[in-house]
Amino acid sequence: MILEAVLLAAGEPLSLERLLDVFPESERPERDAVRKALLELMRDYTGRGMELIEVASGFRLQVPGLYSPWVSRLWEERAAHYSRALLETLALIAYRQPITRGEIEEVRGVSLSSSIMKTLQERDWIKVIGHREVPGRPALYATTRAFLDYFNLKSLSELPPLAAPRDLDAIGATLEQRTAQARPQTEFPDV
Amino acid sequence: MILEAVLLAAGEPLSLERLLDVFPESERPERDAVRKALLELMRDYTGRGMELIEVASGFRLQVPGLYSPWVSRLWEERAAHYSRALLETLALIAYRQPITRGEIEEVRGVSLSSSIMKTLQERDWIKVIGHREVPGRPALYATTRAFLDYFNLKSLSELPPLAAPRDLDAIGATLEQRTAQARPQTEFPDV
Amino acid sequence: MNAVADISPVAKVGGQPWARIPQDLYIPPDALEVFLDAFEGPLDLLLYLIRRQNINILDIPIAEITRQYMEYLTLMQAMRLELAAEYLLMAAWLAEIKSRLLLPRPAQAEAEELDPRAELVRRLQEYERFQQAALAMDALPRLERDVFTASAAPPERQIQREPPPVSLADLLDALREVMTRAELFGRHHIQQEALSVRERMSQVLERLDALQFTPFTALFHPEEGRRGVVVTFMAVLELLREALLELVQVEPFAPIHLRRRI
Repeated sequence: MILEAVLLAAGEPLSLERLLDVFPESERPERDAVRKALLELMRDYTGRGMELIEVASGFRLQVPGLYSPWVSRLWEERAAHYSRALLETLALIAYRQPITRGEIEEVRGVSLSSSIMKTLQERDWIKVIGHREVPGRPALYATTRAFLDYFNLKSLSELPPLAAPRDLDAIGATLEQRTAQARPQTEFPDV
Repeated sequence: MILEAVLLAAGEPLSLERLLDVFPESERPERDAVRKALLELMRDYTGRGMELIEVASGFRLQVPGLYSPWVSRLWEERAAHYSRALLETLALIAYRQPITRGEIEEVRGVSLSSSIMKTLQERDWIKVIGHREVPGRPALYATTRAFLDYFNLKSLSELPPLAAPRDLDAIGATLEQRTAQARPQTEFPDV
Repeated sequence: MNAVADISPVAKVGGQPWARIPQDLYIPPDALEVFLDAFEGPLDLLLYLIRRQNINILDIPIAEITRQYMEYLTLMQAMRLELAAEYLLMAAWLAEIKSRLLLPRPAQAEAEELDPRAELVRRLQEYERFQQAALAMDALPRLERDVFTASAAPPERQIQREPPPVSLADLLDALREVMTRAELFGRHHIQQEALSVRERMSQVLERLDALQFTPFTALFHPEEGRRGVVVTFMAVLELLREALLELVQVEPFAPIHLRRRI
């Protein structure tokens, strides 16, 4: 119950360390005991108006998605809808980190507006983690813990899998093959 | 459960009207039904990490005062380090007491911020024991019993002797050694 | 790979989602701008054109796609939309691929040279992967949209500030520093003094009252022994020297009284 109270009062994910720290040293339970109690809480909440989940920065009590139709009606404002440009940029940073702005532009085929990078940084979803040692020393971007928390993820490995890439040679070979097959009918098949 | 979810997500008191509003008109329950459900929730929470109470602006979930000792520790400021200026000031007061602020400033060669003296007084390590009879009647500071207790000293004479700065290095080394030997189990002896 | 699948509406016109553009390319003029705005650049536009025809990227009909692409560009220009340089660059690239495919290739070059479409296909596929990833990410349960942090009002907060720990070594360290500095600048000469005397000075001062006199003898504690008495005596002398004490003796051999100087 102490854990429940503390998690509710915190209103943010709490790491196991922070949960342990709420106990005075003399009464501090074992890590494993706390972990076990959390697992029990997780089970207890089945079918309730809240659930306990583990995200990147720790344990969080949250209202399950099941209730979002009602909860959303609480606020006039609809949850922020993010543009495709922003989501694509975020996806590139998430899957390809660390990545430079130039590399994002290269894949998307368009220049990247500064406002997107600014929004992502303001939301604390991405951060500069270094610079690539090439002329101009472009900043290298990576996602943050807050990004994982926001998307209900424990780690990057929980991101939906990315479709398998095909390398240029394979593409070339397939193209040749298809063109060869297509040739008997038309002289310039697609061209 | 919807009520619970909505109250948890809101994080603020919700009036009966707002609670009713989360239901689409076609499915909106009766006021009395909602009121009854809230009363049931109140009962359900007995002994839990949260309680449902009615305040002026509606119904609010809150963490019972019972848990305040643990919850408060969440926001406890992590022990930072005292500034060099503060430690120097404390050292001067310990070794040169009774001493005025002006005298501390003279030795340190810089003016002394009031916050340092305030911090030291709040910590109950120093106190004003009189005033020097010179114009302005500056306060004379001395260390307290609590200061001695904190540093495990029976009296000031147990402080390492004040010697030429060169010798202080040697004393420091010995002291560190001794402290390390005395408390092999703790990593950061606080004496 | 079936690229068509479920594509999200590319634009909304009058509240109606436009999943695809009418085949004859007729678009209400006021909607065109909205529609074109929906493209995230030339790759996106190309992918749209490919999907619209239900073609596999690998079967990309360069001539036809190039023609359609140019039509859009013309439309955009007719609308006086400012065309991003990337669109024109892509147009040039498409034209180049087309011409290379039309040219007969020498037999020996064929082995080394990749299909001219390969790089375009690679880029289209690469972009498509991340388009899909963005969609998948958008579908993840998201805080503030799908799930909400559960919170309850915290109880009355007792703000506790744990003061930082200090070690004696820290203190000595600080002293060493300040002394070294003082010596360096010759500001102040710190003379050596028995600490016990300074401590006793504090104790004596505390003990004394500013209004009432305290008997001199009351300051001495025989149980402290000879050494203690000497320390107290030295402390009193030092306090007198620093003019912190007032010493009164009414007549010779009468009891000595002390009081703090006001």
